[in-house]
Amino acid sequence: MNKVVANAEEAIKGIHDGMTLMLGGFGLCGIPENCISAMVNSGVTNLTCISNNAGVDDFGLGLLLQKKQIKKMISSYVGENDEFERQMLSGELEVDLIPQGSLAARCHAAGAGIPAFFTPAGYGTEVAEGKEVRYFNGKPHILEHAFHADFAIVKAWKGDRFGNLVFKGTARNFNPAMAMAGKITIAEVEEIVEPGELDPNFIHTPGVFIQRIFQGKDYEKRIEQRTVRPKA
Amino acid sequence: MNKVVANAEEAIKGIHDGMTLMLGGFGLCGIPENCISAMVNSGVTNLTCISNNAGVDDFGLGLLLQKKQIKKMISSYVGENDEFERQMLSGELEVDLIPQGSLAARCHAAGAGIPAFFTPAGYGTEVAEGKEVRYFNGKPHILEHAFHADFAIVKAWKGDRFGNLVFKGTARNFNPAMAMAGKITIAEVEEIVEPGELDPNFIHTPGVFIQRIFQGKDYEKRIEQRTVRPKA
Amino acid sequence: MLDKTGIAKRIAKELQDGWYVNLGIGIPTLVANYVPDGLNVEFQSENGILGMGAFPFEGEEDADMINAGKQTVTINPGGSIFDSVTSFAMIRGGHVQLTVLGAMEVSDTGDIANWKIPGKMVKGMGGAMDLVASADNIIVAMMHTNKRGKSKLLRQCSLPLTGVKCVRRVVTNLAVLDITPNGFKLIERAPGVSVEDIQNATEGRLIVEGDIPEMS
Amino acid sequence: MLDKTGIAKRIAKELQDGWYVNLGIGIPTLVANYVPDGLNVEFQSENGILGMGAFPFEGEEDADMINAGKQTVTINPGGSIFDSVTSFAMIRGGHVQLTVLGAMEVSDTGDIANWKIPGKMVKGMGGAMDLVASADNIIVAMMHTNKRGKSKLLRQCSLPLTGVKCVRRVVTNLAVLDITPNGFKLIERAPGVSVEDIQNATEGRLIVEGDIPEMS
Repeated sequence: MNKVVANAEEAIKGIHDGMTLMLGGFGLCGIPENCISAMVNSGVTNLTCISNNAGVDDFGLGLLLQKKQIKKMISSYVGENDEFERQMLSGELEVDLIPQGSLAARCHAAGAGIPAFFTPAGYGTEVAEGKEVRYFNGKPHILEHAFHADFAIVKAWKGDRFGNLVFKGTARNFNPAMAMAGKITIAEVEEIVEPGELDPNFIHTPGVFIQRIFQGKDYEKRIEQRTVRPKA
Repeated sequence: MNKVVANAEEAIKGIHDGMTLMLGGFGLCGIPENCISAMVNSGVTNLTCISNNAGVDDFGLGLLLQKKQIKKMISSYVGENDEFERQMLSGELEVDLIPQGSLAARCHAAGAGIPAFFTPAGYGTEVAEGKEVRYFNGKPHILEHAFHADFAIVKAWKGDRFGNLVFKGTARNFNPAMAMAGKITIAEVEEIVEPGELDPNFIHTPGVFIQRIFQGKDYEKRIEQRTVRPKA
Repeated sequence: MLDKTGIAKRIAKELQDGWYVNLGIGIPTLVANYVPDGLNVEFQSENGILGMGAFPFEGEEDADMINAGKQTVTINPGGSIFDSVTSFAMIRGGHVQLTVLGAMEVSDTGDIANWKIPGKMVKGMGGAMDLVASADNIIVAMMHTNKRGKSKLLRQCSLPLTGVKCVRRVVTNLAVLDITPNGFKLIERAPGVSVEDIQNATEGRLIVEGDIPEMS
Repeated sequence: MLDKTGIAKRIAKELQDGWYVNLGIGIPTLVANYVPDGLNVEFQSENGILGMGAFPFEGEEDADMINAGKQTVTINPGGSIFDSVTSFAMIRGGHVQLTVLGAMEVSDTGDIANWKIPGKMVKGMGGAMDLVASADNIIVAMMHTNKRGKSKLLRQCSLPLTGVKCVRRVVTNLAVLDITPNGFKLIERAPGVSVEDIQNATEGRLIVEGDIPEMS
């Protein structure tokens, strides 16, 4: 099992115009910075991106939005991005807003072979429009379907050449669920280690879900809200 | 947060005749030995037990079967137990057999607030009788409902007094999913450690799912099929 | 009348020992600062933390350790980190005992709107729809009126809903009110606020029964 | 004619580099012993292992480290351990490229029965129903006839089904056969076995086109 590719350019091979992508991350935390840069350079366009957020104006998915490479965003929260708002209000960009828990569960469901499930989230709101409603224990639920993606792109802390991944802190977020859901899943990691170095009992994402892995470089890891307290 | 109770007798308080229990484990691996013994002693009866297997004649859930404390088993595989077979064929014991993946997913769904989901497993078989069938991408699926339990009883390797759990090897199996699904979840562990000793990044079951925890004793950990190769 | 801190302090009195609590962005976040002494309460952040702690010391902030408001945070001993699927399993599965969140509007039947102003603002619902649809114990923390002085406690919400019949209690700068089958039931007045002040600021049905105590 | 080892060796030739493979109990388990040199194949055990390794050395067996057959096993470097939910997510989600399992009966439309003999034996389906309903590549490893000499390759299964229209290929002591819309298509004969032998032992529709090679 050797899934290692040289770099982000190699990793994104086969991502074509019009494809559907999943991208891990919450805000700017745990996003695949290297692959996003490589896609900005590749010029691939008309993308549908499933990602919890849309980056900020000049970082994360905002970089692809700036270049108008994204046709449609499927997200739960898209504040913090003026260019995004401009494109959305002008109609240049399609946007599907999805409750965050449903977004996570719909990605996971795709990876887990569950085509649809009932959830209470969104009942009685715009989100429920056109969706089947059913009561369980007297409580209304709506039927949500799995999301599928041509490529899923995730960012992990460490990985081995079998594709086993370990995430650090809250950079985990959507990455494990999306890793399961790509027809092809690309993992970029801060450090590639030898098989066996990661304790098999504490692997967050088993390698079976990963098709390509590479060691990224120059991670900026920008912080959106730097909140601190003074040292005592 | 202090969820520690003194022992198995304390932990099982409130488990009454006729209740539905989930019990973690795969075969005899990762089963809550201490709680099972305590229930044998308590004499609680008419139980519905959701557990992947039913133990062997003289260990695991087999101990409760011997004493006829179980009214109904919900399992995926029940070989390896003559007393079980006898009670089942004589009609003393009700048995619901569930595909293993559906069993795991139905426990998890209960804990995750998902009342029902579609799965391909069991379509066209006895398992699908009376269940809704729906096609997704041209493939038939059946609707399966979440399993709920009055108590879930799991066995972990280490835990802290907040209820955070870490499992060892394949003793993990059904334990994390069932831990999420009990109205009250009891965890028995081989070792209780101080909060903070378990790396927060590598906790298998967050404490939020656990209501009671205790350090078990005298684990037998019986092996069903001891397979070895000679030392070179 | 309460300021934002006062609202947070009042909500903190609702906390009970052993609870897991999810705090939304804004006023709700402040609640964490006023946990009564001796109570063990764990804060959940839906991006994947239980046992969220204080902000990090200057220079110790970690880009890989943020809360749902994208602020750098720490984790307390006994805390845990998990992925988004597990986080919302906790929420949807009813394992979180209290959710506190802000709102633009609340109706007297417990509907809430807080994610969208058509044609003006669409930031998205984030985790709010999952939270309000799942938990039994939803407290809204907000100002009683908006910047133009209009009531935010309405007969019916005018904005797109986040959830229906889900709010249990509302704590504002003027009052504490519970949602009942017949509307907002006034429970407490903020210091120096009269029942008439509250009536004037409440567009939805208001139930005033007996003497309404002032918050202590 | 092949013995059980021979069946396993033949199935091992189906393996491809980079595949994840789930092997059922019995003959399928033996396949792991005959992985062709130079191929990287990882074995999944549905109780929660990827990268299942050899049996442990005597004295090193660990009760917390078993496979789906409850045998003590080891894990290879690069392997991983996970819970039952994740294990069946892998299986149901189509992440496992090959499943090999035993059967009591297979029909010529690809139905399989292997979990129950009404009134006689009910051990349960374990993970078999999830496996056969999910994977595209299901190979059945079994004897061509049962102990009483009756064909196990049938027009229709008589026993309760494990899955419908799911088997892709059957490897028996007599032959390799693929399921096609028109029945079992004979692909290879076991050494020393004639087409007539296979015809006599096959109750379901058998398609014989051209010369049928003997296994090499």
